[in-house]
Amino acid sequence: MVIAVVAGIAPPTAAVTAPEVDVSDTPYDWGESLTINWIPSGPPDSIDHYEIWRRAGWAMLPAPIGQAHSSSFARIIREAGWHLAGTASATDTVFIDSGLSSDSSYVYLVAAYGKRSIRISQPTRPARPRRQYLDTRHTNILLATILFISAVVFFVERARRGANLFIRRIAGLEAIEEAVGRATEMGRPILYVPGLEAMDEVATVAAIDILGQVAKKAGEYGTRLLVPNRDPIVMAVAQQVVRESFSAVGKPHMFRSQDVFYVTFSQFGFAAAVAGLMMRERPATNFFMGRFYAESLVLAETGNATGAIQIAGTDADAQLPFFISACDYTLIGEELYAGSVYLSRQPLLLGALKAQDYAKALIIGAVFGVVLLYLISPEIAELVRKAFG
Amino acid sequence: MAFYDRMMSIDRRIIFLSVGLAVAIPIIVPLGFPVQVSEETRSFYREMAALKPGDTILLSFDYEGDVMAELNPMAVAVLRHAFSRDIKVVAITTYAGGTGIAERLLTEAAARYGKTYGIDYVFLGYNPDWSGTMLRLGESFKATYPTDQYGKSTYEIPIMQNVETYRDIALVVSISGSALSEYWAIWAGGRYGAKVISGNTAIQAILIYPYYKAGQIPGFLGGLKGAAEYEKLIDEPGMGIRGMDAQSVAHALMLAFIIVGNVGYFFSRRAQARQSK
Amino acid sequence: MKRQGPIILAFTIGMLMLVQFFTPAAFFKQAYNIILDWKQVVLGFTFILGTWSLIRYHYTKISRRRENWQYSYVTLAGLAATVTAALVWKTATGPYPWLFNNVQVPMQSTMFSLLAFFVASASYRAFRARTFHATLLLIAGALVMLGRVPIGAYLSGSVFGVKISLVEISDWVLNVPNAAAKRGIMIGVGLGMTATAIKIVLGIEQTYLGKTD
Amino acid sequence: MEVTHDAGIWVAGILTLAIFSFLYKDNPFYKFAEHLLVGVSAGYYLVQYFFSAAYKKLWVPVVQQGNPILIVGGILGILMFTRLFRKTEWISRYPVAFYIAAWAGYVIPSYIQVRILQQAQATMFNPRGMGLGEIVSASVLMVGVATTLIYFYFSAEHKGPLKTISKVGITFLMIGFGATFGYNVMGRISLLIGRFQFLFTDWLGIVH
Repeated sequence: MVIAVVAGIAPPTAAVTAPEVDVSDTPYDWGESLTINWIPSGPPDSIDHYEIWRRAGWAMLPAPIGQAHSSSFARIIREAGWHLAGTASATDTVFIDSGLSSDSSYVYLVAAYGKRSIRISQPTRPARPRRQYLDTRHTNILLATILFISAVVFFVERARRGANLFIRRIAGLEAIEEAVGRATEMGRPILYVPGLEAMDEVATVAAIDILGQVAKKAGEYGTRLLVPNRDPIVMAVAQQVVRESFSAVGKPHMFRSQDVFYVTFSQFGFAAAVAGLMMRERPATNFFMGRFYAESLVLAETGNATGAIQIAGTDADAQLPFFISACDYTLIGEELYAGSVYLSRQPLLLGALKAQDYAKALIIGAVFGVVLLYLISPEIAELVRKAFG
Repeated sequence: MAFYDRMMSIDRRIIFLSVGLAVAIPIIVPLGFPVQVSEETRSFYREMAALKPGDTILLSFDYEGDVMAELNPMAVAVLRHAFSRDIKVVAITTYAGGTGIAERLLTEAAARYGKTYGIDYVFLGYNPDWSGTMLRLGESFKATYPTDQYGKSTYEIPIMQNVETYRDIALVVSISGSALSEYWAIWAGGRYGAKVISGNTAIQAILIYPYYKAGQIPGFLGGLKGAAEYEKLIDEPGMGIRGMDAQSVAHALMLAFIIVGNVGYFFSRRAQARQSK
Repeated sequence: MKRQGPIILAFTIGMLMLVQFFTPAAFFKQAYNIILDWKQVVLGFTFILGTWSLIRYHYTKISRRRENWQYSYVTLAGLAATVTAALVWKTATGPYPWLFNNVQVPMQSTMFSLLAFFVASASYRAFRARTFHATLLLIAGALVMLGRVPIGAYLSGSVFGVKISLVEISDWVLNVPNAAAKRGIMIGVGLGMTATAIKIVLGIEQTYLGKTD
Repeated sequence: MEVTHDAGIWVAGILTLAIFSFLYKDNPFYKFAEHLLVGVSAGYYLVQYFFSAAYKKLWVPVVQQGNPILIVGGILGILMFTRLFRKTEWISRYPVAFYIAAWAGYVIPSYIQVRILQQAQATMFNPRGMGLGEIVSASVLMVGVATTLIYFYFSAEHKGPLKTISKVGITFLMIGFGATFGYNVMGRISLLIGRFQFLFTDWLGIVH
């Protein structure tokens, strides 16, 4: 369907034809973009690039377009009220034109710049961007999110009504009682580092949860608790939690805000200060809970040199090998998130853990299922696999 | 104290001293070991080599001074590779401490290839909220960075004229000592379809493997070794290759300590077994 | 009001940020950008609180003459110097960048480089064939260490006529079993984080509000 | 061997040695360097975060660009100061709840997509059209992921079949940790290389 050959360039030899263009509403926007796709008008090496032109309202091609030179093509088409929406490379076949308004319609044409000629497509039918309330690309994530949230709510409700939810023994968490006891016997303080991440990082929330339980133990045993912080908000929350824990075990006077303090936001300034603290205050028990980075081994190895009992817990899998080599107990990844549930034995929190376990079973089943399905019917298997993307 | 007990409990300070010497000596007297290029470095090189002159890359300095030693060689190599092939560079930094480093490396590389600021490369500087920046670059570069590092409005900088969103960026290169390369893959790649490759410290590179296997990061450089391999591929020997010699000696020393520890352990177990009989 | 208020706020803000992921509606996109900016401002302000805690920590140490109190003067002096430098000479030139480039960065990099020593002492102690698992740690660690280093490239032989280089084995260990363990941990952590995030948004998780029973 | 005359590099060199001295034992040089680092870096981040947040994200948009909505951020920030007094401390729970919930809300769908769905998808493989070696590796990877996940299974004691499966899981974990440790030894040493290059080249001029 060759519409117009722009004269002035050597007659066409390559098999470059005018692109066939179609326009449709982008299925996942707020009515401000249209998707233009076209069938390539020749082998990629014969095409330099494409230009996508847009015009508000309805229009036919301006008559003199046939005789225009390639340089004058742009001038003529602009005079006819068209605007350059964008360019695309030789291998592209889709272009999303955004920044449009949903109460007017638009017409498009695509110019294929060949090595020696321009091929211009027929203008498309007018199209209006429409508003979608749901981003259809994320439907699978939406289903997974709804499924997981309802599982958490379901198991939490069941736990609230007293269902006895079992949780397996986690060595690192069992050892907390013994570790705090040791510090009390030796009359040395306990050091608790709630990780280096900000308060909005979920690993830090888990670390603060465990801090609450450890602070209660320290309060019961009457042992001093040192909590250096790298993030100011974490410091503020940690002070609140430690003060509440001490008063929960009837020891409000034990709280000293100087013991839960801000050091510096610098990763290695913080590591230097805590390493110095370990050498000078000689805590008998060190806790490293939350998200850690490369400084983890500076803390763990210095602590190891002081002979303290060390219990670490992190979801930073890059740091787990260092904690495992230098600490007595290490909570691996998800075990950090089970910490507060395990120690507080709160039924509500046990419910959420149940949901995680069922999700694991589901994922393992899905992975094995899809691989087996490939043997039976690859098409369906591919469909299921795509749904996970 | 039996010989095997001494082998099992070498004082930590002796280990520290020998590691220090094992690294210091080869730096002063280079030894020159061969470099074997790994698969992920070759894919990183392939992605960079696939760029055409005039393409624009987004180079993000996602690190600060403390990992400079391992990451500077990579940033230098990427800049040399890009400028030598007339590829334009839009540079940003997601660490406050990274601005000084980025400026120094950009000016050094630009001087070496006669590149002019504003036309061949631009430095947009530091934005505190890295995740917010990554996401809003998908909407508009100029809104996220109204001015460049030197206060000039990005609307007037030539190179920024046709850089509006990730669609105008041929490749995002994240040089990072933290999880930022992953977040580039999640936010810029996952949400806006940008192609992301990364240069990472050895510790961080181990985390990039799942993304590399899943194709979310089609190529990456791992630690000083990755830098040395990339330097070899683009034929620009630098700090990467020189450091590898020191690394080889230090590695051998560490393996020696591990072997000594295990041999001592073996003999002490055998001695205990003999006593208990 | 003291407890329910923050829970309701957490629920509304949390659901808003969750829903905006699924809908392209302009309102949610603007709300999303504004919330990100608000977060930065809140963090910025809390640095005043943090610095106040730092000052009080060192001031009490000096006033109570606790052990090593003399060094607290150094911290307070360093803090005062940097802040005054920024206020008086601004951050582009003068003492502020000088302190950053010649005091802060060198010490941070040196602190980081201590890891080279600690990795040696930790591997000497941990890589010992005491238990089955410790032996696995030892074999995998030594194998990858050798594979990543030029000496490793020399160590390759042929087994049953198949030429195997240490680098290939090391890469396989990194790309298969290691990637499997990493992915297992990542999925587990993903579940743990998402469940904790849901508990925060739904108000089941309240410890961070200072409620610990 | 021409030693540098730049005062800054001298200061950096001496402080570098002071930090290295910690390897021998805690000593006055290290105590001085550590406390100086804490003070200077705390000041640096106060300037970077407070001024950049208060100026760029509050003063400029609100006063210069007339965008009052960001005042709310300022109010939330100021509410944090209620922490300083016992009576008004409960008010600071609002900005804290806002700060934590905002990211928690965003994390839920993003992590489900990237850390759960996509990683599960990457583990699914199509055995048809794969070489024997590839099938073995892909199966080992799949079994590794499954057994590692089962190792973290909380709802049942690790007894009977669950015990053996999670034993396989911990084997994968240990191989993974060993590999990570071995891989990082290299990275850590390169940091030391960087410091020695600074001492020998920039400061003492022994090496060029």
